Amino acid sequence: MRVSFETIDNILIAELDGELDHHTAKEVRDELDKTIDAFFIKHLIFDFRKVTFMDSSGIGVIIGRYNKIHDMNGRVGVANYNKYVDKIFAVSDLYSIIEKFNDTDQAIKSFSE
Amino acid sequence: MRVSFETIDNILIAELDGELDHHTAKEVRDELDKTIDAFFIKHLIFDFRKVTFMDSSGIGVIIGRYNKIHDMNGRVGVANYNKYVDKIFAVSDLYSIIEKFNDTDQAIKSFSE
Amino acid sequence: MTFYNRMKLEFINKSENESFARVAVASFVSQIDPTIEELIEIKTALSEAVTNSIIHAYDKNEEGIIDIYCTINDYTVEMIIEDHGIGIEDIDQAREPLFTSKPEQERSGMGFTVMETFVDEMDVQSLPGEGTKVTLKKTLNREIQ
Amino acid sequence: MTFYNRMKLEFINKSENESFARVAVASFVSQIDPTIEELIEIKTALSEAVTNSIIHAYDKNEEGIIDIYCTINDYTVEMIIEDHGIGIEDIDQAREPLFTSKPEQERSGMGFTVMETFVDEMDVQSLPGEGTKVTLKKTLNREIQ
Ligand SMILES: Nc1ncnc2c1ncn2[C@@H]1O[C@H](COP(=O)(O)OP(=O)(O)O)[C@@H](O)[C@H]1O
Ligand SMILES: Nc1ncnc2c1ncn2[C@@H]1O[C@H](COP(=O)(O)OP(=O)(O)O)[C@@H](O)[C@H]1O
Repeated sequence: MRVSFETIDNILIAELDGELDHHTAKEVRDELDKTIDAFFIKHLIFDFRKVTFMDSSGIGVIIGRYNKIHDMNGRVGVANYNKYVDKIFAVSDLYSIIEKFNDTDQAIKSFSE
Repeated sequence: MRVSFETIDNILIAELDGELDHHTAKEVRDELDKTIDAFFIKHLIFDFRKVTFMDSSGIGVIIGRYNKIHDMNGRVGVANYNKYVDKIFAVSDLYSIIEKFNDTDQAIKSFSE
Repeated sequence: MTFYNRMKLEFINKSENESFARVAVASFVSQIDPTIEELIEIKTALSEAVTNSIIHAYDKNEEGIIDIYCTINDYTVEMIIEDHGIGIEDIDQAREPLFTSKPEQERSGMGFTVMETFVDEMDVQSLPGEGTKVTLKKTLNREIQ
Repeated sequence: MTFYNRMKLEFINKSENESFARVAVASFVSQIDPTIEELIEIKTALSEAVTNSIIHAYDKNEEGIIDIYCTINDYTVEMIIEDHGIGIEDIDQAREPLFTSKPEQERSGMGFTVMETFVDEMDVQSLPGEGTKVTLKKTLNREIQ
């Protein structure tokens, strides 16, 4: 799994590419934490457009980053995911802490207000 | 594996599509024999452009059809195959009885002379 | 006509094998022409069970074996994922959403819940010190095909 | 750092499993990043051995088991394809190009020759009435990667 980053003001957009499972979660986590710490960012958006597979290991990755961002009073959003990922988010009650968006533009707009 | 056919005069062009192994060989064989018997054709060209995999089961299919066509004084050609298929053709000494062509046009031209 | 096929996959507890197991089972199941939807659901549920055996069953530096038995009977797929590791003390607790014994590894505790969401039947058998056996069953919807 | 992994695949003698075996082994081997070329060569050699066990080892209506043991050691892949069928009386004769005991099924007799063409080492062990074990070994070219 590859992660590419983009920052817009104090928002970090992380585009995940490939399969997100327990094996790939470790490298994704490391990449994310390194980048969150290196830039002065407040909010985080996960872009799932290129994610071809995800199991519950992805939930751990998102909640772990949420805890970090939330400590700094930031918000975390997810965008562009398919219905299987949505199902996993929903049963995990993720939407009680993470914000859902159709696309990254919408997320950026909301986080820029 | 799917087989589609085209006839030009007395030449039958069989385009194979997919993986040619022992499992798929049976249906390919049946399709070919049915079509050879149904049309008044003399020569046969195998178009390998869409073949994604072949093992030595493919050799049996080609030689079996060669025997049929040869009995009727026809010629058999192969075209558009990759280097792995070429290697299998070469070690099987297939080129002593089957004619190789870069593409089907070349084969048609040769068989139309 | 009834289609029948079965296979068994045995591999060691390396996390690289999570994606290998998914590909192998998906390829096997594709013999009965599942929809893309059904295939993703099967792969996701399988991935949870295999990951559990890799993470929870064995000590970090211990080599452990994981078995997958996959049977196709007509349009029903049965997958048994088995390990010979530490086992589960309290299965009811383990199956609860959000329960995890490894929060420090960022496990979400959603594995069993996701399995239940994506297949028709799930059965968990486990004995402490003996190992764990998860049975997942899903019948493909023939109407859709 | 040495990479090590191993798996075993066990399945019944149905011809549908030829493509399944290729996909499973290819997915496993892709852990060490073979070139597309090396992957096709491995799949082709494997396909020949598996097909032989499906066609030659068991009676038409007999259910028989085929095992594939696959080990990755650094950049070397070893595949053992084993059946418990009729075995081979004369291995030297069987390995000769164009020799086949099933010409009526349009077998070309090129299976063993193709295996030898596509891997580095091939070993055939067989006992009549006991079964056949084919070992295929290929070391990936690290320079190219
Ligand atoms: N194969 C197993 N061996 C031992 N314990 C297991 C196994 N599978 C699950 N468990 C236990 O059940 C708990 C819940 O599992 P699960 O719902 O998949 O969540 P997670 O894997 O995220 O912890 C695990 O935290 C673990 O304690
Ligand atoms: N697993 C096996 N069990 C029994 N006989 C075998 C097996 N593999 C190969 N043989 C014998 O060796 C012969 C040559 O095999 P091969 O070169 O693969 O050609 P083919 O499969 O086209 O006949 C076969 O025709 C068969 O008699």
